[in-house]
Amino acid sequence: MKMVSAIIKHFKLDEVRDALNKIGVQGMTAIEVKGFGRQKGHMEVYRGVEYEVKFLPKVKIEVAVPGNKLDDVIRAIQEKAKTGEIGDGKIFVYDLEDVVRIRTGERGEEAL
Amino acid sequence: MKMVSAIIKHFKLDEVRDALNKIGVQGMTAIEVKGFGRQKGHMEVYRGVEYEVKFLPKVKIEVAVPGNKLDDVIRAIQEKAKTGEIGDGKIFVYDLEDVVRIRTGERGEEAL
Amino acid sequence: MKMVSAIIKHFKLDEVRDALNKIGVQGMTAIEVKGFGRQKGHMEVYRGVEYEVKFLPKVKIEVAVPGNKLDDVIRAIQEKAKTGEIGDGKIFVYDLEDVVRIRTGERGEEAL
Amino acid sequence: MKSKLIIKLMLFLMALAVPAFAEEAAPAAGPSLGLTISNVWMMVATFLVFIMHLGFASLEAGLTRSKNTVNILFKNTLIPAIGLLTYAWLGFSLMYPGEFNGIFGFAGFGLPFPTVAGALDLAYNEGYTYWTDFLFQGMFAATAATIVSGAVAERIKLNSFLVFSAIFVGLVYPITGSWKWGGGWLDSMGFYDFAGSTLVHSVGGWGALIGAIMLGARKGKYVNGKIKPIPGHSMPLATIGVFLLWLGWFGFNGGSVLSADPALVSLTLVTTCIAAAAGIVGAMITTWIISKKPDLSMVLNGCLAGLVGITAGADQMGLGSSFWIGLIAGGLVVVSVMAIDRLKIDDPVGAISVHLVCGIWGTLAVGLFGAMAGLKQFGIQLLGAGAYGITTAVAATVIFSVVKATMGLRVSEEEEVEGLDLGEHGLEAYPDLALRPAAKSSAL
Amino acid sequence: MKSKLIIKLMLFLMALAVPAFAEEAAPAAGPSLGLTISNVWMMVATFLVFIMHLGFASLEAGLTRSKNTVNILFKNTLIPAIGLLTYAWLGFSLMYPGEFNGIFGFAGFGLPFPTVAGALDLAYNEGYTYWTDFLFQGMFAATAATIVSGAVAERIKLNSFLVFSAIFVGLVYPITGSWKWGGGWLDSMGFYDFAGSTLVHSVGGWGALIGAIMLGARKGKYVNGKIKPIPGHSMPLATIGVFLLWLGWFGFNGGSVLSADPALVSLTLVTTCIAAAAGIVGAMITTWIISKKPDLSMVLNGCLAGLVGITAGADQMGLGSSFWIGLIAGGLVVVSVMAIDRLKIDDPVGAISVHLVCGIWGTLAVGLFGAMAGLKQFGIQLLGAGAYGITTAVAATVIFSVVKATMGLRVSEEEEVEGLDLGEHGLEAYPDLALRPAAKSSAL
Amino acid sequence: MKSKLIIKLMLFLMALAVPAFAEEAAPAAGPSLGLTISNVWMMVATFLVFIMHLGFASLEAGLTRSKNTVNILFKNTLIPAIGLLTYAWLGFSLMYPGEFNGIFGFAGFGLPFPTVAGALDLAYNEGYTYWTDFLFQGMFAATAATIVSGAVAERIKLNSFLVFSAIFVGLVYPITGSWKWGGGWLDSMGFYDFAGSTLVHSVGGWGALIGAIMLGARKGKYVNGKIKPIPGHSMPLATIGVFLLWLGWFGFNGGSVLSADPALVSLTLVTTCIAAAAGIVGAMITTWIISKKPDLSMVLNGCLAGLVGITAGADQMGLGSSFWIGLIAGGLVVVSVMAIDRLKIDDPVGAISVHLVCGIWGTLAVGLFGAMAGLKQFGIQLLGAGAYGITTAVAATVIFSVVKATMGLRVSEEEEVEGLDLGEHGLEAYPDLALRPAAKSSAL
Ligand SMILES: Nc1ncnc2c1ncn2[C@@H]1O[C@H](COP(=O)(O)OP(=O)(O)O)[C@@H](O)[C@H]1O
Ligand SMILES: Nc1ncnc2c1ncn2[C@@H]1O[C@H](COP(=O)(O)OP(=O)(O)O)[C@@H](O)[C@H]1O
Ligand SMILES: Nc1ncnc2c1ncn2[C@@H]1O[C@H](COP(=O)(O)OP(=O)(O)O)[C@@H](O)[C@H]1O
Repeated sequence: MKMVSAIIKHFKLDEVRDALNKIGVQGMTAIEVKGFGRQKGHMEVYRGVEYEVKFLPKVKIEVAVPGNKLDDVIRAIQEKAKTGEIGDGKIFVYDLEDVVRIRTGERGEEAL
Repeated sequence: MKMVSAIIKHFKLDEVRDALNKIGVQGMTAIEVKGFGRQKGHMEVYRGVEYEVKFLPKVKIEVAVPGNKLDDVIRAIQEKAKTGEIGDGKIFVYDLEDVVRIRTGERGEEAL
Repeated sequence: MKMVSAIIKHFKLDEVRDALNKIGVQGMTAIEVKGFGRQKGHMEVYRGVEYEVKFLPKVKIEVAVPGNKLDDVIRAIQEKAKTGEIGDGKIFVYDLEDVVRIRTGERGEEAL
Repeated sequence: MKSKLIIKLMLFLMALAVPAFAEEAAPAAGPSLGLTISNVWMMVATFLVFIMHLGFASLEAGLTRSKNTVNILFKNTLIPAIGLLTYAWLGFSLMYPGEFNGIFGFAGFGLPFPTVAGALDLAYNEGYTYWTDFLFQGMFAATAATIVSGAVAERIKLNSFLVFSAIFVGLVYPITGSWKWGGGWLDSMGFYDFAGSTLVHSVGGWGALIGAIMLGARKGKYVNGKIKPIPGHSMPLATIGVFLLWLGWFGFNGGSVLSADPALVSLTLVTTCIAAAAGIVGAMITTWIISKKPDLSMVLNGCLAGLVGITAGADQMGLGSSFWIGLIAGGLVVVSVMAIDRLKIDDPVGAISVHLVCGIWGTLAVGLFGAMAGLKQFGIQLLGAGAYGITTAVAATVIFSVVKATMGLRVSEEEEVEGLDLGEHGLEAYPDLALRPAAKSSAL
Repeated sequence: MKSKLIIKLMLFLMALAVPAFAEEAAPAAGPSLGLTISNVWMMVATFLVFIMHLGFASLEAGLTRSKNTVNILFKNTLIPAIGLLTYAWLGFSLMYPGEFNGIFGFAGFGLPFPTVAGALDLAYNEGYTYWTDFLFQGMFAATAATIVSGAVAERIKLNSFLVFSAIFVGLVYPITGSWKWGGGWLDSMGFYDFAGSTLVHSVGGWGALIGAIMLGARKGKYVNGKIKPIPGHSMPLATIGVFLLWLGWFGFNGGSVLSADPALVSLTLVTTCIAAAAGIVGAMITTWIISKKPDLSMVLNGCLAGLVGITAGADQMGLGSSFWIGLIAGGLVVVSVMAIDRLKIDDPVGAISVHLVCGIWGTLAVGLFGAMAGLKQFGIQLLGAGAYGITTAVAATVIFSVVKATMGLRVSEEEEVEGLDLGEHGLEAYPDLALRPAAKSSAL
Repeated sequence: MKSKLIIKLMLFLMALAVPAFAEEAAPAAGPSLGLTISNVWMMVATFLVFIMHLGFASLEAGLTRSKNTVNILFKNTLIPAIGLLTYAWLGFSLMYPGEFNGIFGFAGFGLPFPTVAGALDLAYNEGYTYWTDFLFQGMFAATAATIVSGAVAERIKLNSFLVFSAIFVGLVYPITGSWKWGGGWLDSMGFYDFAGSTLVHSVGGWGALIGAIMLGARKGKYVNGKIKPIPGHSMPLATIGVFLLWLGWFGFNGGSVLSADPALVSLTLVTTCIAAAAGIVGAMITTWIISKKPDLSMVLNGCLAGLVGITAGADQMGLGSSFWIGLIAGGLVVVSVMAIDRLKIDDPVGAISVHLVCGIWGTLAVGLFGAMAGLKQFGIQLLGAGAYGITTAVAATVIFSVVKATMGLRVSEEEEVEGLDLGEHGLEAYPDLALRPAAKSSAL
């Protein structure tokens, strides 16, 4: 099993979720994060002093998937989250050793 | 070493933390997340229009543990976080290559 | 590639980011978390009743790095985030199987 | 009609009547200038009492969790609406029935206002018109229900609370109120309650106490015999609430003079402010000693405690007496909040301590301080406080029991955990702002 | 000069004039007591209308997203400033030109105030001084622009809005206002609008409607033909806003009596409050039936709906009529909000429903309820509402079109997504508080 | 007693006295109608000044970080309490000692109020009763301390601040105040300060300046010679604060007429509002030019700047003068905030710029604009401003130094980082709402 963790723009979350649903992903977890990267932060002014807010709000989604679905999932996210502009985000893939469904105690792919 | 990451319901956090403490886990990190899964979201109404809020508030805990404690930790979380109803959450297990305690520079299991 | 995930104190974030920038790290993601560990929480009093708030606010940064930069990154974080007092935090290292840049579809170290 | 005051007013109104008589000689006689001035003052006082409803709404919302905020705001918006409507239809005629047996009287449904030649009778009352009278009293009435609202917050069913409030404001408050302000039996006995330490605050406070007991504590408040604090979600909101309440009290007490009599009104304002200030200081000292850290929520309660404490005798006190009444009220409220908590009666905003405990304190203080002090008066005050206590407690118990038996009182456990905002209203108070786990568990 | 009232006032002012004459015999004649009292009352009314601007700011900010809050607060701080300044320079002289042709008149730039022997002419108007008059009317004027602000929120360019507002308050509001309150053609015809259901609220409402249509909906509001709710970010702020507006209405309606006449002012306050209360109840019932869950935002709108509804005839109604006018307004606003949404006109705060729909309702209600009811009056009311509607709609269309052509109306899509706070002001409303993804996407 | 005004008042009061004399013929003479009206007005003014304390609390809390909000609310709740109590016990008798040497006088502890036959002497002052006088002045007094609070926010120890405030309000403000309003030496010289640009605002502002300098900047404000902005945590709270302050200013300036004189009071209200509006516009233009983005926090300061600027001469100005005084104040405050920041004096809310800089500006403006303009007057105004400046600065330095030496002034670095709310109070302002890292570091 793999854990796919993607940093995306907020307003893409709906589309990404729907696309993942369509290819059979039934669950995911979203986290509010701040991203720093090639995309410039925005300038703010407060009482005559300008400053750059370097970290930009992004949303991170974590989706655990069976190994055979990995490519579909990556493709779905990449397609739907893409705007073509700097700051679209990244997808990270980790190996997932085990999964447990708390409610039932099921383990492994069963638990997804 | 393993990293155990669990999505649980908020009101279970106290119990889970205490149970982990009892089996010798001395640290953990909690993160506010939103979960989407089999559990239905709730309907809200605003100015006559109904809509479903699909992501539900959950808390994610991350606990780094030595390999030999893994099973105890999983069992403790699973037992304490369980209510038996849909949405209890999941436990994910990753391999942890290294750990550093920032204060001292200790590495590996020493650092936990 | 490795994913370095570090729990640090908020007021150290600026310094850590600058240090990482200097050694060529161009991106990172920051997440607001609550930490529980050896560091004591603070006591609060509300309407005559005292209670301990056990989880303390921390910030977690996630930095994906090519394997050859791992040691530099760990060293930079450890040096800059250190105050020498309990609660300075920890650095966790995971193996990262793949990375995709959403904007371009680039993969692997290219995508960092 | 707050009849003890009438003697004092006589002198003032007689003086005002002079130009009024003069005008009657004028071709088309209009209202006297004296009436016009006093009426302006009473209208201002009405506005100030009105804004207390926003004060209560803010305070209650501030001292409870964000997951129940919409529900609290909803209740506090409905209360003045229901209060005014029932008071217009029923309450005013019950509270001021005119000549009656001293226990129960009723002047008829709706507002049977006095007219002369088709227009409002302006000689009705030299201090203000009938409309002003109604509106001022109507704004008062609704406060009694609002007091209950705070104590039963975060767990009572919305519709059950609204039904309780309607009955409480429509029947209990005006009938008991008639005993004193309507010129009833307690008034005849010499019981004194200038602006309502008992008639408004204790009455509301008893409702709050009975409600809090019958509902039981909020889930998670008392766990394994230990008290777990549940901090309110917005201290700025709570502070705004208290300042607005203090502002409102200028009208609550100042308007209770029922005329613009300069000396009497301005004295009342001064005693009111001194007591509020002393209440703040009293609570600060007490909480600083007990908790070592000065607790803002307690100091806010202390301000209100001083205000409630001075209310029964605001026109009878000198500066020194006002100071001591307020200071003691400020200390009392802190001790009372802690004691009630230890009794496992869960009162999220301290309504019982502020309105009931300090309401009784203020009522008794009339027998201890100021112009009316004396053992006999103290006895009468005690009797009055007791009579209101027993009656209101019984009435509240009956209403809450009937409501419980028919509609149920408490929301489901699931709804309570999830928050009444989603459960009752399907709406969040702050949809944009991330909530801390703290809002859901006490662990973080 | 709200001339219909003048007859009623005559009697009152004549009575007040008696001591005034007496004083003229005194060595150094000062203002009459009657003037002094009425002037105090009118100043109090002015303060209350002033605080409505905070009410509007709070309500509008509360019912929109936190990413646009700074922008909304900015607009609402500028509006009273611009409103007062343009009204002083231009508007007051346009609205009250004295003798004129009934359609357009102008008394000159600045404030050409009447003087006698170098000092303000206190015989100018027995009810209040020229300064008080200007300030009271000036506070009114700015509210018309504020109403528009709510409907165009979250997408209009800041400077475009400010330019629109200045023209709307400086020209459109006073010129149309002169037709009735300035003694113009609609006044001569017998059109009645006591405190501005039409002159203020409908006029603002028409501006709101045109603005909302010309701008189009907020991004994400209507997606694939489906309505996606965009909840406001702070219900406490919205509730504070509505309570302050109700408070302000005491001055809005009570001050429109233009004197401290005790019976008339106090009756007006009572009808105003009964309508507000009934509006709350009407909206609660309607929303509870339609949505099954009682919607706080609708109930808040219901309160304002009742207030707007009673405004045209607040001095003409009895209690029963006020109740029905308010209750119907409360129901109407809920239905209207939902209907306008289904028409894909995006009005974040419900300004069109509250001010335009209920403004028309209130204007017509004068022909249906109360002392003036009758078919002929109803016809005149309809005519007046229509005349204001056509004129204001055309004027607003022209101004918005010119502004659109020259400066542009709407912020860039990127700025809208990012929020106007960063785009227009480079400042966040709550820099410390974490925002939910919800603030950015509707998904979470 | 703001004695310059007395001549103007004479005429008014003489007129009012006519019915008063008439009444004395009546069997039981009560207060005159003139007194009754003016007293109602002065009480309303008192309420308005009272609500300024909520305005200050909201503004200060809004412009600082959420981790210090409880502390700020606590201070601002305590200040009116301490202010009123010390003013009752000490300050009022120091400020209005009656006949005295012009520099220092004392009428005795407590409130030695004038009585006739056991009751309050209503002939004491034709404009209002002694109680009203005390309460109005007492509300004023506390504002001086509040001004300091803003500048020293986020780092001063709670108890040190409370001790400073008590001494500042109890001694410094009333003694210096007696020089002008008590009829002291500056009054004799012809110095003019209608409602306190100098006596209240500059005095508070000097305290603010000294406090900010002695405490040093907040950690993280000036890093390696660079200014790092620390945005306030809630713009809605700040905006509410400013609107409430404007509202309060109706009483601050309008009440300073010390009677209900219709022409004088209403003129004062108009000049006040025009200056506030012009201040908003002035600040908007200045900040839009300098920063390219219009800064809400500056515009809010601009409103207050206009108000502070007009305060010294609110009764002396025409509309044009008010406009220019306000507009310049609005520009001045923006430039001043930026300059003071560059001097590395850390004033989180801009108190020094608003109250000190614009207080001086307003005081001098009396010599430049309006009825009193002239070189000689300008010189006297300069002298007065200087005399107050030197005295207050020295006094504040002494008090702060003694407090520093004995109790310490500044919280520990750890407490400052963690926030004073946890450090001093063990309580958070928003326990439910997640805080951004931004609240803790400036990085995010
Ligand atoms: N090395 C990295 N480690 C972790 N997160 C990263 C890294 N680089 C970028 N990110 C995340 O991805 C987001 C987008 O990256 P950015 O460089 O701005 O644009 P792009 O991905 O289009 O090149 C950043 O805001 C950050 O959250
Ligand atoms: N595939 C997944 N990847 C990541 N998180 C998941 C996944 N499936 C579920 N979750 C998380 O677990 C939570 C509970 O899942 P859900 O399907 O609602 O109930 P249950 O675990 O009882 O079957 C979700 O809210 C989500 O946060
Ligand atoms: N076993 C663990 N798993 C996950 N996070 C941990 C663990 N132990 C500590 N942490 C995180 O590191 C932070 C600092 O740990 P703490 O024990 O307080 O101090 P130190 O690292 O200096 O020994 C904690 O607040 C928590 O967020």
